[in-house]
Amino acid sequence: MKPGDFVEARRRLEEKPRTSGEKLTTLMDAVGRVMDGDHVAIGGCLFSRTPLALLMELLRQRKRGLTISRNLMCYEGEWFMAAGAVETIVTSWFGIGLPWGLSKIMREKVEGGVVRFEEWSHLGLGLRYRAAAMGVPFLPTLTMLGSDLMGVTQTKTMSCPFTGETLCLVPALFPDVALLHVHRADRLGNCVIDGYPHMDADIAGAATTVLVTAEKIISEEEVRRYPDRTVIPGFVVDALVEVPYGAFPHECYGLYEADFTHFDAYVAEIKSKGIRAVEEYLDRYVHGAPSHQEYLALFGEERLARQAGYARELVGRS
Amino acid sequence: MKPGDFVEARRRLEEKPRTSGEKLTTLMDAVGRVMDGDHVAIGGCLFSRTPLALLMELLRQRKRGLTISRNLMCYEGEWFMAAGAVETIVTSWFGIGLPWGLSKIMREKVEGGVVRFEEWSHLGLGLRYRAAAMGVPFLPTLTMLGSDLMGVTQTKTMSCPFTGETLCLVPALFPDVALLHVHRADRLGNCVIDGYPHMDADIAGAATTVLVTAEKIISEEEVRRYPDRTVIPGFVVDALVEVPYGAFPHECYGLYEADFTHFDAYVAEIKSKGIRAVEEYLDRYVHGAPSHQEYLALFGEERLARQAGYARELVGRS
Amino acid sequence: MSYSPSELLAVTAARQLFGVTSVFAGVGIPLLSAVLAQKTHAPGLTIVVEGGTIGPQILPGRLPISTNEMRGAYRAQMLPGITDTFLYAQRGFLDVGFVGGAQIDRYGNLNSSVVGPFKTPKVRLPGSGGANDIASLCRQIIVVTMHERRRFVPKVDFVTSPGFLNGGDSRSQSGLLFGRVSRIVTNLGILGFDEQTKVVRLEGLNPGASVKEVTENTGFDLLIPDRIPVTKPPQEAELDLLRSLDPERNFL
Amino acid sequence: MSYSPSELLAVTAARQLFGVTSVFAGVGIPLLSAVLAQKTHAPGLTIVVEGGTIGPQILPGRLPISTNEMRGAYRAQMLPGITDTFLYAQRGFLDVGFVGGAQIDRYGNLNSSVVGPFKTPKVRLPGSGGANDIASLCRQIIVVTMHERRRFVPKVDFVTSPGFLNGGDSRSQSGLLFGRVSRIVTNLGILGFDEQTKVVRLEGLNPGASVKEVTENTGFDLLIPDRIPVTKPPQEAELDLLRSLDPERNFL
Repeated sequence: MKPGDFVEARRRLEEKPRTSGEKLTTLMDAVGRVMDGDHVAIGGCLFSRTPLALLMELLRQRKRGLTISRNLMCYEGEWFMAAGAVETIVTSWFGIGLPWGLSKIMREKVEGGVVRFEEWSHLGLGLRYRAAAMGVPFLPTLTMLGSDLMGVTQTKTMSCPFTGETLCLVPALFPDVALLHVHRADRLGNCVIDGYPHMDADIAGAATTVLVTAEKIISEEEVRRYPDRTVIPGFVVDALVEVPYGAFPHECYGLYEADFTHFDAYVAEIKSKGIRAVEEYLDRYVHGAPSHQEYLALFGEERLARQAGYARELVGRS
Repeated sequence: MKPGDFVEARRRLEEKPRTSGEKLTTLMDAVGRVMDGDHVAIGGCLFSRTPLALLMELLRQRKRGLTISRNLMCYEGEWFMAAGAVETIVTSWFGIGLPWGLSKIMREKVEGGVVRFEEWSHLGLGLRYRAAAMGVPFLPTLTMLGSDLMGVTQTKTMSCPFTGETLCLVPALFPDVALLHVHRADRLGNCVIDGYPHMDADIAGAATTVLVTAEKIISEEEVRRYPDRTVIPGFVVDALVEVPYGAFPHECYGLYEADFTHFDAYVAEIKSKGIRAVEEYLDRYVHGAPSHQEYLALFGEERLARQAGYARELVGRS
Repeated sequence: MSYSPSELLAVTAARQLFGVTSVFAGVGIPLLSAVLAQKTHAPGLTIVVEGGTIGPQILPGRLPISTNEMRGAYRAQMLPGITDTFLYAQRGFLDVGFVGGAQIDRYGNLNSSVVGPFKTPKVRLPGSGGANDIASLCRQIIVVTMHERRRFVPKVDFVTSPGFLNGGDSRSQSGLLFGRVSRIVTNLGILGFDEQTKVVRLEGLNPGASVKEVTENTGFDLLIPDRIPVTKPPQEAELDLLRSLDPERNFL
Repeated sequence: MSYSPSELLAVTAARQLFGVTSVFAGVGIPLLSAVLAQKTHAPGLTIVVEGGTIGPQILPGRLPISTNEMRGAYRAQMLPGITDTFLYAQRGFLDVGFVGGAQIDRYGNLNSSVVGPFKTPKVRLPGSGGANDIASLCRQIIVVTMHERRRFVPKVDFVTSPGFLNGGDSRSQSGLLFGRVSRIVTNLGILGFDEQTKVVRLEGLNPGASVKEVTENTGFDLLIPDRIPVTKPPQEAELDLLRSLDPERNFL
């Protein structure tokens, strides 16, 4: 969709069959709604609450020509590059973290001109999702002004009609699909997130189709008992799947910490084998494990329990 | 401040002595920061979480020439009119509710040209506070377009630089002072609200000076145990006072329901005596009760307990 | 069986919500109608109240008086901020908006601001509240009002909430690209609008009401088609439910 | 007593936070410095991390690797969304922003996007993340970086995060009305900027460092005043604290 095209975005929302009813389904059915060439926005942030179960199903279904956006893109971006599934990455930062250095795969694909890297500032991208969730074509900001990011993005500058000052306008970003992983949801799609909410609520409001995995499906009764904990209303959600450890080995606040040793091994393989390491990784963890339970089995109970223990320590629930 | 003047607004914030320390003080000291002629924004909504203890202290200190803004203005607006303390009311709606009819006092003052009534749509005013809290001069919206509200407010229309569509721009509203009542806060000013948050967080971020009353002061430890419940950070708050039943006879979600019988009596008096009824009300409840404890004593323990019971029923905590 | 004009209004309004998934409803008759619909033919209906409550269930006998109180948030599914609640409508998530007003004109524009000039009003009314926003942003706007000549005026003194403005395509010309007033539901019948001119047209008569009664209670010339269907009278079950919600008849 | 260049850098950076109430800090040395300051001369310091955590207290030995993880949110006071966290900076609530970059030029501009042309980069770097936002929105920006000739270039290949842009008043001319780069803290010393031209100027030397060493490690001509104060060497207490935070020396 054209950046900022709030008219077309609302039309698509209105044309969509809507229901305030049941949203529960399977990963396969949920992800089946993604089309080749779609813009897929990914919730969470870097290695926090990444909707890995949904992303892996997206790879299993071998979608092509995707644009994927995320405020901080972790190695899931490398997966889609290695699978030849992505044409454009929209993000403010790409990598895993300082200890793991630059992304070898990303450098190869972007420097080689195979994949487009569209860079925004962190807030700039956040405001794009927010503008979309608000149903407006743009939001004004001071961020990015004067920097070279202005020249490589679809931002515009304007003279403020109230003050005459120069403003940066970031166009609303309306993804075709949003993939989110949350802590809890009821079968109607009312979602609860513990800890930092990242940009998930804005991404959900911005997208035409919203696919959610939840660590746990809770009763409608529990949602109604604590309505001030709901951050995404059911009428925004199209499909919902219960997937415990749905972000593992990334973290889910309060439930399990990211498994850094897994990141070490993943990066070490790439250092020695390059992109073939990623292909082998996908063969083993994605295509070799058709269900999320089979995927988790590759890590083993013990590892999951250990990471859950770390999480409890860090949120003082131990 | 000129509508939308985000530059001046940020300057005032930067010039203000700031601290990340102790915010606890007395009602008298807190409200002493309000100057004659200030724009005072009121938190809560209609008869929910109205910062009555702060508002009554404002009347005791006999401030003059005020502009007061609130998304839905309840009878506190009548108080400031009767006291001759307010020149302009900025709101989307003024009254108590259907059963009590039109505000006789407001009609008298506004129809008589004594007080200016600046009307916005509910969302329009909400976006003005939000723009200010975001530190931008305006926000774009579709609301109010085509209506006569456009002609009586400082909105502007623009042609969208991305889509060419007509947009309404509402200018940021930067109050001099914000008055808020919340459920809990620690001594550093980190605030927690249960139930509907109304517009309090935006109003806090929009104002130069933020005065808060809390039903209960909680430990810093409790704030740190549930950081995802904090809705206003300490660095936004200037003064904090612990005032149980600080919104009574208005409601505080989960703690006490609004006392409609009190509204009945208040309005009945006005029906028979007109504005003198409000003056007598202020003499008794505001000037006649120098402290909030003395004020609450006029209602009596029993009534407070009854309203608290109703609240527990309604939030299913009984 | 007998029923009051407001009961008739509430039942007729409730029936407009068949197949609707979400309704943005003000307190009073609109909310009563929404709850009635939810308990009868629209079980999946999500009620949204502007004070920032999504999916509440009303406790019989404890009807909210305002849009933002615990009665209106009873067993709600979400309590977003007020601004965010309206933004869901601006984004296009909310199907139907129920609104009313002190005056309504031949193009469905509503006035709840002033009688007389805005700066020197004869009567200063409470104001828009969320009425303007609901009428501007929801997909479909349904006006729910008692049918009185003083309300149905040729031209409202002040357009608080936009209907079709000056008729024709003037609404979309103003920038309101979405939403339209589909119906005006009154105690006398159901009104719609001419597709081209957007002038009010009588489209249904409530049992017992006559065209004459409608025209006498309408302060402007409305379009009267040759055949006008008569609406089904309120059923006992509907009235029983309605009365159980408001036993003290605060709104009925 | 002995210390590593990065320890020296962390201690020097921490001392910049005297009297500061809030600091927007990235992970690594900047966060370590902020925690050190908090535990010594700036007890009231509120640390803000861009992943959306306000007021965290770092658990020694459990330093966060990213800006958004439980280690970085340990005992935090608030966890707003990421966008809202940056908006607090845009509104003017956040005093100091700690930033770094792969390249920095004579006007304090930072590059963390590309080496070479943007569309056909020689090296595609991770990108801005929140660096651009912190450098654009905080009241005062302090650059924390190792002092290496390859980093200190005459002109950055790409301005990811604005310093003084082309010098003079070009920063405010661009619309960045607030915030300024006040200092560049390195392992060799402290750099400031000429009031008029906004060109980098040497303002302090760390113990053991010489003007020669600074100029040799700076890829452009920086201003060298006649008298250059020497900073106080890291104290044992500071180093002990620092090392207790990062016992495995992941960042030190």
